[in-house]
Amino acid sequence: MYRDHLTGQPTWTAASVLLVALLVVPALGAAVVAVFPARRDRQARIVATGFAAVTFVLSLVPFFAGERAGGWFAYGGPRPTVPLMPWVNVDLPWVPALGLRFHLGVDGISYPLVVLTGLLTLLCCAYTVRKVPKGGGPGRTLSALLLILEVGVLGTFLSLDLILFFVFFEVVLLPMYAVIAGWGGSERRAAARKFVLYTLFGSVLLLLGVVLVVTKAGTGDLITLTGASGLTRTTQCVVFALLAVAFAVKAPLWPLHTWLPDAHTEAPTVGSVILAGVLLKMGTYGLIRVGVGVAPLGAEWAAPALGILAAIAILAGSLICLRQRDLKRLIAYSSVGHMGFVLLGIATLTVTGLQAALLGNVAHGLITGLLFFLAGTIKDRAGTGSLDQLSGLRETAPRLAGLFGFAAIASLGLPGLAGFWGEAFAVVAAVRRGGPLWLTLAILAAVGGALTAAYFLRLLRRLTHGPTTPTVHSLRPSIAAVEWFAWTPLILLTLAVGVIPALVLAGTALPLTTLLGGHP
Amino acid sequence: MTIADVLMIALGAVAVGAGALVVTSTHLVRSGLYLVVSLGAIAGLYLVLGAELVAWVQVLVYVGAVVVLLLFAVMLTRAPIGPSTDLDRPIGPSALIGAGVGLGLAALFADAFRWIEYPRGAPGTAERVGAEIFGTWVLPFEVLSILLLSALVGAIVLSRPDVGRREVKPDDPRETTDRAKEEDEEVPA
Amino acid sequence: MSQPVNHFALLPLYAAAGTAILAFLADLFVARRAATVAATALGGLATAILALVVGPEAGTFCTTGACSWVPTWPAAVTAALFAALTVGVLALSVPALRLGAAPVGEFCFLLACSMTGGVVIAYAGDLITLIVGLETLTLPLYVLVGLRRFGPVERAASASLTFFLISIVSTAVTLLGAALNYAATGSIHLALLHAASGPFARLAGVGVALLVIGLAFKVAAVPLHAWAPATYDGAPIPIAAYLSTASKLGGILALAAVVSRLDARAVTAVLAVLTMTIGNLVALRQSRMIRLLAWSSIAQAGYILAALALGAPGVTAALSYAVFFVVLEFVAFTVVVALRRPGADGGSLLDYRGAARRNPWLGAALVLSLAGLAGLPPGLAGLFAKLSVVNTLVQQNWSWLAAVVVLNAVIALAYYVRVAASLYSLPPRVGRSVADPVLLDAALHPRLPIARPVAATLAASVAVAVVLGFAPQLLFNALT
Amino acid sequence: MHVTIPYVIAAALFGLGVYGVARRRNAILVLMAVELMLNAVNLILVTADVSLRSALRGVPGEAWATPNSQAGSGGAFALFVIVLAAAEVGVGLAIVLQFYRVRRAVAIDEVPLDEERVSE
Repeated sequence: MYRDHLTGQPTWTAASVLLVALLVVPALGAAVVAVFPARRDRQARIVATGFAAVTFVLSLVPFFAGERAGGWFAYGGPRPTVPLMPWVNVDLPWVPALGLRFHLGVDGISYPLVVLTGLLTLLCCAYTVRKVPKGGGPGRTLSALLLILEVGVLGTFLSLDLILFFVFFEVVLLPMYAVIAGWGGSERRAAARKFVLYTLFGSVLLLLGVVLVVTKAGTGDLITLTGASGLTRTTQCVVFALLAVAFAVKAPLWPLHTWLPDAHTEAPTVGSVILAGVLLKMGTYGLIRVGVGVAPLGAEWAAPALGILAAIAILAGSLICLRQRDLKRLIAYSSVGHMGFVLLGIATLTVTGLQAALLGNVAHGLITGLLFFLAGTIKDRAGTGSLDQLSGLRETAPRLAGLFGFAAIASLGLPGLAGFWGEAFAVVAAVRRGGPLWLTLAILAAVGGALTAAYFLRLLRRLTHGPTTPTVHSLRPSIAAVEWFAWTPLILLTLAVGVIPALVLAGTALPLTTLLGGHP
Repeated sequence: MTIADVLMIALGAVAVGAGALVVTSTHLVRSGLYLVVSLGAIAGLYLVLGAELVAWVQVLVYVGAVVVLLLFAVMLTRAPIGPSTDLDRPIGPSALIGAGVGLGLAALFADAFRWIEYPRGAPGTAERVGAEIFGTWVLPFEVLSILLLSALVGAIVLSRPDVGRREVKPDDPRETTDRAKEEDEEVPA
Repeated sequence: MSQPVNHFALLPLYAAAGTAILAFLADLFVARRAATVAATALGGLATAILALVVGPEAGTFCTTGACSWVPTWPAAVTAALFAALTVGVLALSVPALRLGAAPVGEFCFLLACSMTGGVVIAYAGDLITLIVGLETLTLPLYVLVGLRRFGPVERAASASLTFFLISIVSTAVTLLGAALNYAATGSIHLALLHAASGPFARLAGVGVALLVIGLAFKVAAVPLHAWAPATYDGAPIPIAAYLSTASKLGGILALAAVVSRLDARAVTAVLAVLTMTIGNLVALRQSRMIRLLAWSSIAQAGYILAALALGAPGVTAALSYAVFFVVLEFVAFTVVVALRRPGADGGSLLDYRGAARRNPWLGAALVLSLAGLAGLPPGLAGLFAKLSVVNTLVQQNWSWLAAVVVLNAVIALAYYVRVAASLYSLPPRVGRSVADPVLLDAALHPRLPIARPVAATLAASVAVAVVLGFAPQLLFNALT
Repeated sequence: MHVTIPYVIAAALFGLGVYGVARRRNAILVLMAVELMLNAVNLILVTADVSLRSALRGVPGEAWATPNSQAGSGGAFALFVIVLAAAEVGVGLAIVLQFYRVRRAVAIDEVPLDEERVSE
């Protein structure tokens, strides 16, 4: 495959068809669902779920079908001649005038995120078959939008061309706006507008950075650019600054996070799940793949600042959470803290740190996805998200309370569950990096971790224990089949990743080494 | 100072003086007449500069047609014969802008051409200009015919509201939809 | 001086001028509305096809070293676009013409004359032809803007007068610029334009700046924009569509012809920054649909000017942006025509509340075009347009201007999103909830039938926008 | 002859035209001022023919490079401008008259430019 890339001759193997199909199937699904007549709304949502399921299955395939074996051993050669090597690769010219190639590929870094996206979209589509948020638009439109979001997110994770990356990065903007503004809560308009303006601000900086790289390096190909590229140090610093701010808005990193709580609070349940589960990952993934990969010198230059901001984010997120009175808002702010850990891992610029970041990414996607599903259910049934009116859940809905407790404990980072590894290794990586600065950051992050435990326990105490309020008393305790269907995979995966983190980390060490320019 | 220079200064003084009256006069009709004087003086300048054909066209088209059209406009809009009070805006920055543009341009020309004696070129007779137009500028000349035709048609259609008018004047929106149905050329969205 | 004329290269011009005559004759002899419109539309289509068939050719009407008629690919593509826009505007006008809003024959004739001017601009090789072409493009529009038999006649008349007065002043400024440049360098043919030397450099510089400023009136660049919103809003919607697409394209082509040969970077860059920033900021607080589109198109002209500020290297990006913009803007205007009663004006933004719920396809088309104008998917055409401008600016080391462009894109999104969202918003609650607001809304806003020509135009323009979105290389190839 | 003289006259006329356009409120008077501007342009074009032609022969002391000089086209250009002006005045008259018919006035201050006034 790599030779094909060098000669520029596109070859159509089954694997490259697979990559294109990963994007075409959900896009087709969205188109099909959009033309369904209004009275067949429910069938349309089932069809959407079918398309999402096919996409999910397709997203699993690269692990088995790709030419991974070659990729595993190809990294042995001397640096920096051996570039990043995707398992599956497709490379076609699209707009030569802009230097845009349709270049997709999967490797160890993107594979877990691709699968996570496929899974969460499937779960959300399935959830939407039964539950369409009230007061919004038709359910089939929501399903179609979820599929379009999937196209954008998968495209972002798959692109190996900088400009293509940017294009897909932009694709998610308006559909997510529509999901929040169309099916959200009472303040949805303002929240959606805030989301879209912040994110667009981020993406225009991304645009500048991308164009700058393509202009200076003469190519947008991420394989060529990764590691030691021909960019000067100054260019790398400028590029990294632009890209880091762009991704920090999306991730989001303190102090650019203010759009997130509003968006999460107002978004419908599936919107929150997708937003937290996959959209935020685009920021951190971009920072690893594009930021660190393309401008390693710039990353080194900015690493201390990034680390300090990450530590502040962890502490700020936790402290704000301690004072939150709204369930969804609390989970949203906890995301800020968790993403802080991820960014801290990235900021260390070590393989361990980046692995921690990847793991944290996936774990956060699973756990926070689950938390938002549960919080959405509770909010829907109780009619309020205020913690003051929600207490004593254990009395009326023990199973719901139990699940929520499980998710909260996973989120606070109990060893043995998915949340633990990412955060622990981020701290470890910071300690290993050495020096007073990184040690301080590690300690601050550890304190932040403790605060995380504190606010989640406080949340559990108020929510599940305590006297039953009238709101909770009238709450319907049973859990529908579709809800079980949506939640079970997340619960199982939280356990599985917690026990065997290698599920995510297998095959990441070598590409990450390449990204870091060969310094482990 | 040659005779040509003296002539040009004299004609220029007339042109600029009359031009100043055009933009300051409080009589609409008088403004039009001053315009005739100014344009005529400019035609004289063309003659001195050796552009005979342009001078005659200036007299025929500008003085003969354009100014007459303008005076027609004055009459058709029932302008008062005497002085009017509402012709001007408050002076504001307009004098400043006008003076700035004029002086700036003059300085620019003076800077570029200095006080240098240029020979009088071959006169721009009808023959020479004709050769120029039909040798080099045929294309815009032909496009100009389209332009003039559209100006003609446009002027007619604007000033004759009855051209192509249909009997029914559908102000009523219901009527419009009825008519649409009647014609049966609609497709539902 | 006599020389053979390459009539084959002139076919687009003959077709365009022939269309005007054909419209006139059809009205005279057949005197049926449908026949006149069909003849004009066919003529327009023939012009477009001929422009593309002829393609690049040897120039004609040449003197030493330069030609007045220069058929190149960019010229052919833009000429075809002028013709296509004319046909589109004609189709959009059909419902109003059916009601007798304007005399059909004269309307078609004037539109075809304007198209001829556009074609001439596209191929023009000298300043005289360029200015005459520009005037031929604009002059019929003074009339068409004011040609209104019912509806807000008063507003149409004042729109026409405003447009006329400002336009002739701008023509005078353009001509002064050309004259100063001629006095300093002695060149009129575009191919012979060159920078002046010695004592005449300053004179020529002022001349070029005045040329650019005069032409900037035509593209409604700030601070020379005041006429545009009032004129667009007063004109019938199809004519407003023509003004903001074809007329603007004419101005851009003329500007491109000048700035690619003469150095006008400073003045163009200043105009660009002012235009996009002020255009976007004022657009934020517009409450009428057509005015909003007008201000947004002012801002869009700023992005094009930004590319033109680079001089020759930016021309391809500017032209491709212009083509993308024109297509998307035309889609927006087409949807507005489809949503309004024939002959009505654009109305306020409130009139569009919930329109997409009643009319999902129209809503989707408008969202596509607004997203494209904002430079976001699904309007991929707009995304690539912005990308090409930013790309060119960064390549030429004008990153600061690229940054201004992209930051403006953020401001612009705010109002595009506002309009798009209001299309999908639920009807407002009227008093106490006695009635179902959705039913009440449906009763208050009956679904208007869409005339077939309008529907066809919409389908065609959306198809073009989508194709350009997925295969922008077609356009980039055609313009280089 | 000294070409500076007609050039300066043209500059003065253009300045007067600009003043008139800015100051006058009556549409017809604005048109007249524009005519002054156009005539200034014509005067420049015709004068440029003289200065360019002699420059070609290298008469003035300063050697200035006009490799592509199209001396002689200025007069033709001026004729085009005259015809353009005539066409514009023709249409302009019709527009002013239409405006007058509708509003019984020719004062352009009353042309509403603000959105507020329109939407009333």
